[in-house]
Amino acid sequence: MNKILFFAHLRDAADREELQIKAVGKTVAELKTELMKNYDLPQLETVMTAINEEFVPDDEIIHDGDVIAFIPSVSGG
Amino acid sequence: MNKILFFAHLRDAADREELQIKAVGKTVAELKTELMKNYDLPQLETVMTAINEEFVPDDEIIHDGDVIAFIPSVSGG
Amino acid sequence: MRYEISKEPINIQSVIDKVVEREAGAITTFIGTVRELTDGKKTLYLIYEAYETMAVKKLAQIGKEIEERWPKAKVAITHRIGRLDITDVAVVIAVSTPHRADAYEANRYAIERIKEIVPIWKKEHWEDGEAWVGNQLETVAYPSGKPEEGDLHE
Amino acid sequence: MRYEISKEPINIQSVIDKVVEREAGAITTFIGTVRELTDGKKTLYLIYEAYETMAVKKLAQIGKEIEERWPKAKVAITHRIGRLDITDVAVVIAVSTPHRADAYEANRYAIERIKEIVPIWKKEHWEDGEAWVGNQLETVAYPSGKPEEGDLHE
Repeated sequence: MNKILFFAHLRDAADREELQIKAVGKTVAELKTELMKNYDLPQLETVMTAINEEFVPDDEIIHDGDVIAFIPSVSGG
Repeated sequence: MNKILFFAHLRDAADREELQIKAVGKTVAELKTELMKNYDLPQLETVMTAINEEFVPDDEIIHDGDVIAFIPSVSGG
Repeated sequence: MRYEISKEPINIQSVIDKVVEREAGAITTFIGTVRELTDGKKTLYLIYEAYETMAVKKLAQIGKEIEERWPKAKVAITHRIGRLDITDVAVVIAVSTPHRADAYEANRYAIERIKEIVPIWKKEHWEDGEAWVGNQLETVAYPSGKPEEGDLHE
Repeated sequence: MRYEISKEPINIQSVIDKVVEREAGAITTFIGTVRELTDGKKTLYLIYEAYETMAVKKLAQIGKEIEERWPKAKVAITHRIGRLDITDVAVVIAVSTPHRADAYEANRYAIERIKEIVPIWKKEHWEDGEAWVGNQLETVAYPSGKPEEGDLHE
């Protein structure tokens, strides 16, 4: 299983902070497509993604237990 | 009369913080020459000078009551 | 703990204290405060949120990048989250270096990198509404999946 | 009193407090500290002295120059004099501006100008002697009788 984390306007759109789904073996890009199909989410294609708190490219393969976070444009500082 | 102020290594060389002399009508350059003749001072030609707390060029004329300060290379900060 | 996400007001002096060094002649700080007007619009307050554990890691990464680029630099960063009012301090970056030019450059580098890679978001609240700040249309593509160093914005 | 010469240790927060503005999004500070090693030589302590009344005027002049060049900038500077030990704070410069690039540039301008025009001198004390710092041979000529803006030194 995998934990998916949403932040900022993505969390507002998904109406939840996290989600447990089985994403093992999928790429990040495939996961994004699936989530957009099943949830009322804005475009995810260009949203940054972190796996286990490190940024990853869209072709990264998801492993069991990975925590996947979608990182909208940051605005700290 | 005029008050002359010395700072840092100039004060150490002159062995005094200030001096009262009559410099009215002289230029700063003339005053420097006179002081170097009468006191054991290092080269003053290129030392900056302030009259009444504003930097002045060497051809500035000294007026009665002016306070003349010699400003060695500053090293604040 | 030189890199922190804090729910409490930031004590600036305590961030500075973390970078004091016998070999340092210069310490710069950057203090980001909540500004009342942005593009002519009046902000009432902000809410900052963070992906906290990752944010601390990314702040530490920025510190490491600086210490590699500017040898002998020492860095501390605290970013506040939660509700912040006008003039409240959102972030404090302190950098010490032996010479002052480096302290300015390294500090500037830190704030630019924070705005690129640290997962912190702010929601502006105005009299007539609220919105998450940033490129919500996500029209900037990051082909490598992460922001590049060239992607600096004011 | 945004420009001060102080015989007491400088309270950094109180200097910062002087430049906080509702319109400011960025505050930079420069904190000059006493470094142990300069050119490989070990400093024990420093003595700073100032032509105090003129120094305050020149600090205020620098603030005015900044507020002309960087509109909406606000500046506060305190320089300490007397005996300072290693890591003691000699000078604190705080600059607030609406946008951060200006806060870095204006702050850097302030420290460079302090090193040019503010009548403050430091005497270094080592184990084997002491000396006033600076160009004591006075081999740099100032044809106009004052330092020019181009005379910037690290």
